[in-house]
Amino acid sequence: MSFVQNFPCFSIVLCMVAGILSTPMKGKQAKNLTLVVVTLVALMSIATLGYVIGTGESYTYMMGRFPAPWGNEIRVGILEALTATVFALVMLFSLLGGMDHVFKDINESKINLYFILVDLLLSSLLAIIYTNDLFTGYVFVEINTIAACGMIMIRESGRSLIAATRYMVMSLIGSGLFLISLAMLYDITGHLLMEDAHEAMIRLTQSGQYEIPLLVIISLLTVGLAIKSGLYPFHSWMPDAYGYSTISSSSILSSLVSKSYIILLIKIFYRVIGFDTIITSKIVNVLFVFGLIGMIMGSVSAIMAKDIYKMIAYSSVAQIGYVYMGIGLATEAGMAAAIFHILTHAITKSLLFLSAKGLNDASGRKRVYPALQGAAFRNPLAGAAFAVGSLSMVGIPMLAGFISKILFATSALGSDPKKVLPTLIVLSVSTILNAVYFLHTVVRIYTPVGEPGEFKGVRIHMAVGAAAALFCLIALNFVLGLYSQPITDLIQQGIQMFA
Amino acid sequence: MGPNLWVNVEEIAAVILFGVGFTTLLLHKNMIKKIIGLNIMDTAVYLFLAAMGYIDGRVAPILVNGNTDVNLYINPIPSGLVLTGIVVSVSVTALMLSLTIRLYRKYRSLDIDEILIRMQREELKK
Amino acid sequence: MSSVWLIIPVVLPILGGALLSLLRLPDKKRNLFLEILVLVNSAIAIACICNRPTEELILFQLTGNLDFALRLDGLGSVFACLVAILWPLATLYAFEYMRHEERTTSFFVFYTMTYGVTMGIALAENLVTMYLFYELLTLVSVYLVMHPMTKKAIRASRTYLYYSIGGAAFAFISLIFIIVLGNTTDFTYGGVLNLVKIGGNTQIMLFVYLMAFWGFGVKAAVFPFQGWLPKASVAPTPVTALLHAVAVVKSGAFAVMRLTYYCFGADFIRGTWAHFLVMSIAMISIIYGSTMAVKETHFKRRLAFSTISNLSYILLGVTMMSPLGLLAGLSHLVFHAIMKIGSFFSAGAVLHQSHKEYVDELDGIAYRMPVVFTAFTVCGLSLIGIPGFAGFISKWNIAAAAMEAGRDIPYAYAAVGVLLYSALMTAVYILTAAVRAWFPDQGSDADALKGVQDPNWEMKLPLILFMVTVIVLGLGSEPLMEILRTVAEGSF
Amino acid sequence: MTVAYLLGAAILLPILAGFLLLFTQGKWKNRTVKCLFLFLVFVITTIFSVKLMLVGDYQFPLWKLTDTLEVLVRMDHLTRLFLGMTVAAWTLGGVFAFEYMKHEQKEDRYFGFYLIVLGVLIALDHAGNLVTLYLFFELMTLTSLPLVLHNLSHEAVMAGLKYLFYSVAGAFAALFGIFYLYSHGAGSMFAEGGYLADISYTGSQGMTLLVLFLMILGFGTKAGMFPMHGWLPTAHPVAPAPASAVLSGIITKSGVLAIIRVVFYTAGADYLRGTWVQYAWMTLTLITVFMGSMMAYKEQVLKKRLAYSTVSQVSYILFGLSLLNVSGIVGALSHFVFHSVVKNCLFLCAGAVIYKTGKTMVKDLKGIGKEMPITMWCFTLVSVTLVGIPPTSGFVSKWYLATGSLETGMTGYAWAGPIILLLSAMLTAGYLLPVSILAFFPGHQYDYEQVQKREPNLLMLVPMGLFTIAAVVFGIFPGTFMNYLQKIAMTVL
Repeated sequence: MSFVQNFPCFSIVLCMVAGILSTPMKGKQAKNLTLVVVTLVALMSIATLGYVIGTGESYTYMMGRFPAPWGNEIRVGILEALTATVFALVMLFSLLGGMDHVFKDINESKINLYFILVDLLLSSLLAIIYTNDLFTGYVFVEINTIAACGMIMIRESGRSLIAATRYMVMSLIGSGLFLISLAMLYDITGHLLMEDAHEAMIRLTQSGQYEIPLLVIISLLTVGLAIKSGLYPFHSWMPDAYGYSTISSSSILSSLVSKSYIILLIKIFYRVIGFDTIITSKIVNVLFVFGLIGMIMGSVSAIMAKDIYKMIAYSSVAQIGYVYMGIGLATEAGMAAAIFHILTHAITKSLLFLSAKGLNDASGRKRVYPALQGAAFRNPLAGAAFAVGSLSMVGIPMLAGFISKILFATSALGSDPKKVLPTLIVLSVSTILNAVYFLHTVVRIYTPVGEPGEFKGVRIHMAVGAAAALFCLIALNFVLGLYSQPITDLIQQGIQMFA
Repeated sequence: MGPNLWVNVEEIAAVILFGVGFTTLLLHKNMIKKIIGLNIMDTAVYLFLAAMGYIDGRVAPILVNGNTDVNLYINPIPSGLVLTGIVVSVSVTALMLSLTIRLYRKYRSLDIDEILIRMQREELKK
Repeated sequence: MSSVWLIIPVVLPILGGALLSLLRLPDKKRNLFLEILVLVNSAIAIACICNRPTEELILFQLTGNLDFALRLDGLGSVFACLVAILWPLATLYAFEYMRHEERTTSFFVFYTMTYGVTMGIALAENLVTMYLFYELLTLVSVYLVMHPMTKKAIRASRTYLYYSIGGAAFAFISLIFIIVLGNTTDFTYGGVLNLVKIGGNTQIMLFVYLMAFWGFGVKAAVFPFQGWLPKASVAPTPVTALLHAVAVVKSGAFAVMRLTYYCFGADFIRGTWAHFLVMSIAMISIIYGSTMAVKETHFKRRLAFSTISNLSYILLGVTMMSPLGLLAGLSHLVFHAIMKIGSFFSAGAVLHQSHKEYVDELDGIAYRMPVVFTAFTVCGLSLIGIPGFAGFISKWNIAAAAMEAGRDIPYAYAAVGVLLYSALMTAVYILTAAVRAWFPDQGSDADALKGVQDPNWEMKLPLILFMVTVIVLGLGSEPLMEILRTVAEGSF
Repeated sequence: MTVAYLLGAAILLPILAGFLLLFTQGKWKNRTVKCLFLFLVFVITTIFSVKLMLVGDYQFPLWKLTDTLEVLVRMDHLTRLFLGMTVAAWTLGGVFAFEYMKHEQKEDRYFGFYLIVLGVLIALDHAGNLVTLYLFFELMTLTSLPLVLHNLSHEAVMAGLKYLFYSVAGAFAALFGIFYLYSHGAGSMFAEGGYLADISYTGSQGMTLLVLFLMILGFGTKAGMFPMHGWLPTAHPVAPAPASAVLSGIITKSGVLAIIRVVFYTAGADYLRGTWVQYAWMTLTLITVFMGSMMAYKEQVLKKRLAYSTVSQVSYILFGLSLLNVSGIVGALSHFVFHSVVKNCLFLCAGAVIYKTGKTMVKDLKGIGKEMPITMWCFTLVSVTLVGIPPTSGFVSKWYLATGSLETGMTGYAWAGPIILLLSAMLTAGYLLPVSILAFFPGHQYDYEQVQKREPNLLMLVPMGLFTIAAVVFGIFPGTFMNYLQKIAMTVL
């Protein structure tokens, strides 16, 4: 057994330990520790990814002393390692990008608490990605929820408290549904480990037993996770949660947390229930329809939104719609597109949130559009970053968003003929809507203020870390946009490893 | 159907309870009631799990007299799951309660609609 | 010539523009720098066209069969050559025009970048690359529209942005279909569709073609997506002239040509319902544009409406779905560029020298600005299609193509009728302006134009050159037509 | 290729001279020198033209517009006829203008465009195929526009625009036909007798007839044919008198030339004979003839009256053509020549009156014959010619027209034609002769004491006199000329 194989486990544990260690620390120390840990996790994930690509096959890693089918396992394949890598990197950049705001927004005595939550969140994200055990998945989903909720409410403003409450209630409903579906799944299969459950599932489907309970399970499971990831119409908590927490939290929440549930869902689809069963159950069609509606309605809400964060938050609703639409296409290519979009969205949305904050700083912390006029001149880097992020979201070639769009569209062509035109047309319409709100904002921030206004002479220089984070995210966007082939290949291989 | 219904009485109770809890959590305005709903929902799942793990005529999976015959004991895993679940639900409940307390301190209300109204009023004042 | 050279016309202006934004040169030096840059770039571009490298140049590999690649073929050469010739002149004109404006450096940065991007469209080897440059064109040119930074300009730029991006979004659908259902994504004369793969989905493909026609057509201002063009005429004249008469709108028309003849293939579309529909769209746009132009009294907006109708002339030629149609489209692409840039520059010169914006303020101005108005009159007559001027040749070609198509599809005869109707309207909106300028009513106020005179040589030189070209091409365009014919038959 | 150079010189000399004049507006200090220069240009152009007419028939491409379109020139009898008429009328009109334009502003511009139009017309007369015809037709419209709106009054500018838009619209209707014919293998060059009946022509008959009708209608706009006649009564009177003269006398005839080229040299008379096109065309011309004379009869402004008269008279010509037989063509061609001469003269006379007295209304002309006897004698003589009282030239042409009409044997039309011609002749008498009567017999209220001689000088009298003599001489000795026309008519059928 290679030493690298331990890394996933290490990284999960490392995060937890770091969380515990941070408890007595001061804010600054906790911050440094967290940054180191996140970096380490990123490095380890890269190493794992390299290892998995090298061997070309996935491996399971036994947690504790009991072997399957009783013990607990994690499983590492290309997709898991890739997701973990991107998540850790985005986490790192988000933290760096919003670091000064963390210290500004949060009561000094609670800063270490924030980093504890970050550590916990990362560990739970990694666990959700890697786990091979359904119930472990559930437990970490809850931990994830708690940590995320903490990250929202730690700012302790009225808005963030309410946002946290709403978020919590919706999440709990989701996880309740998820839990009951797991319980039922366990009931009919008798297993919690994914492989074993899958084998039992194959036997069940072949014998034709438990058809209705199976349908109920799939529905509950999907609905539960869809609620948690904020699929339209379960998105009501998103704008407030993203709009009123400290910027690192917004960035992390929107790019990672909601996506981790989707990853889990895809994993369960493939590894437990079996993709063919999912297709025959028609649940994908439901996802498809809601995905399409989400793509449009999210964008429409974003157009109506009056402040920039809410706009970005609503855009997330639309983007999650894209992902579910990809899943709903019910083809491997569609799934690959969805996963690619998860990555694209992770790097782009964090870029947007961070740069929006930069622009907001340059406009006297006002978040409404009129105040943002000319902000790009007062904070050039943030302006450029916002422009790149927007263009990527709109799907301008050379940027990551374009590749997702191409992948979605090409996979649509390979799917059910009835879905081809709706997908393509909604894709186009949604692109236009995206253009309407994103490019409107871009034009706005690049419009000079006519007469010397209140921000005359204001020029924001971003902190080194934040600037570096923005640079890296921009670079990642271009990398995904120009050299997407390796990544899409990896995703394809990863999906094949699932099966 | 009849006999099956009787055999699965616990599961049926669990599902009904789940529904009750779910509805309460989703629809009730009062924070405390929401939390109660949450707990009912979780408990329903535990009941479900425990009922599944129970096998008539067997004993709890605690070694008695060093007898390791598998057929003597009920399935231990659901019990383990229930325990884990309880821990999770306790922590979630705690978090919810703490949130409620903070909200109450700030807005002097437990009604979520009321809280929203007050918050908006407050923001307008600024 | 090695195909590596192809990258230069595309990248040099973009880099040059970027460099300019860093250098912050004083105006005079900047102008010199820019003019040299643009001239060198044009020279390289024309050298490339003369010694055509045959192989492609791959810039990036996107995914499996998708790459960003450049190649120079006949159609691209025509467009590239047109752009390469017009840009230095337009830049020269812009120096003088922009002298009294603010933020000139950033203006010229984007202006120059647009050159590179337009070249990119001309040189793109496949649909993906063209799509890339098409989107980039929107982005770099949107600043130029909003440059005056007035509320109106910003609103116009936003409209322009939405329309263009929206159009591209629909064109994107065709891109996908070509990728999936084509033999290759590279432009190939006669189309790349794989009929086996399409199977029974011909109707869907036609629908997709229609969407793409509209999508790319947005830039060419086809009905009902023409709204942005008149609004965008708030931009400084060099922009309106060059972009909205040459670069941007012609890119749209060029893209439609690529789409029709090099992706879907004219044979695939000929005679189908989609064919009828696109023809009708072009006709409606022509009628709409020329009628609105008559109604409009704002000088530049009138020309913008005229552009709408003239662009659809090109598209009308293209929609004849025959080599003759492509020839017609191409010749009007070239000629319209020259005459419209000439007339816009005249309008700009009027605006610049006298601040007159409306047609009814032009009484007698021709005697104050004889050079400008001679140029305007010549270009205008050419627009009408008076024989002896370039416009007649291209209209002749369009009509000939329509007549040829009319043998199988009698509907195409209507195109000729539309053409003539529009020519009449063109006569009305051009000549009312020209007659006013040359032959003012006796009662008109002569003092209103006191002190107005011809602009300096930087503005006059391009105008004179355009005027001469219009006449020369109108009287003898045999060599040009021979080249265009070979291009249109796909054998260049 | 000396003919080509000669032709080029004949076309370019007036055009270049015109441009020279335009560019040196207001810089000619000595008016006499300018007039001499102009006269020289007229004379040299005339000499060139006459030399060209004597070279004999020729036909060659001048240059190529595109790889498929070429500019073709052609000299045949028709060209000679039109060319000769054009040059003569232009020179005389020019000489008249030397004096007349003294009281107008910006005469340099007038003469500049006057010369340019001359060059264009020479080229138009030479047109050897449809594209060339169309090319110079459009150029003629544009370059003659400044003549119409010369005095820049609001009325004149509006009239100019009306002229322009009618002409352009008509030309475009014709262009449609040209497009059609070209794309179906016709249109390469004119040929006597037409060639649409040839096998190489691929157009369908129904469509071809339609486009031919459109072409007749379109080119007929220039000739003031109903329903596209509206511009003519507006545009001709507002121009300076010498311009009105050539507009009415020559430029309207270029529409006739174009129609002849289309009908007899492209389509062929046989192709049209008996089709609906012939009937429709004939009907239109008859309507125009009648309506034009009615309007003229009602009109009180002298120049407008003359303009309406033009509407009616030019349609005589078109009517003759529409008969599609020898007599009709002979009648048409002779009427073309006679009407040109007469109408030029009439407008010049009217111009002379305006120049000397400023009177424009018919009722103001009382007794003018006592003040300007020579002018009014000219006026009267040519009026009589136009009415068609034997033995004047007008009679000859109308005789042929009537014979031609009867020869066709078309039910109804064969008789309707002569009747309407007769009616119109009576109306013509009704609107022209009262002017003379009023001028010479002012009635007893007229105060003979007040009479002062206001005869214009020779520059005006000579052109008028020459036109009058021509009109009378043609009428008295039509023989050779008519034979010549007969020859032309035989070849084109």
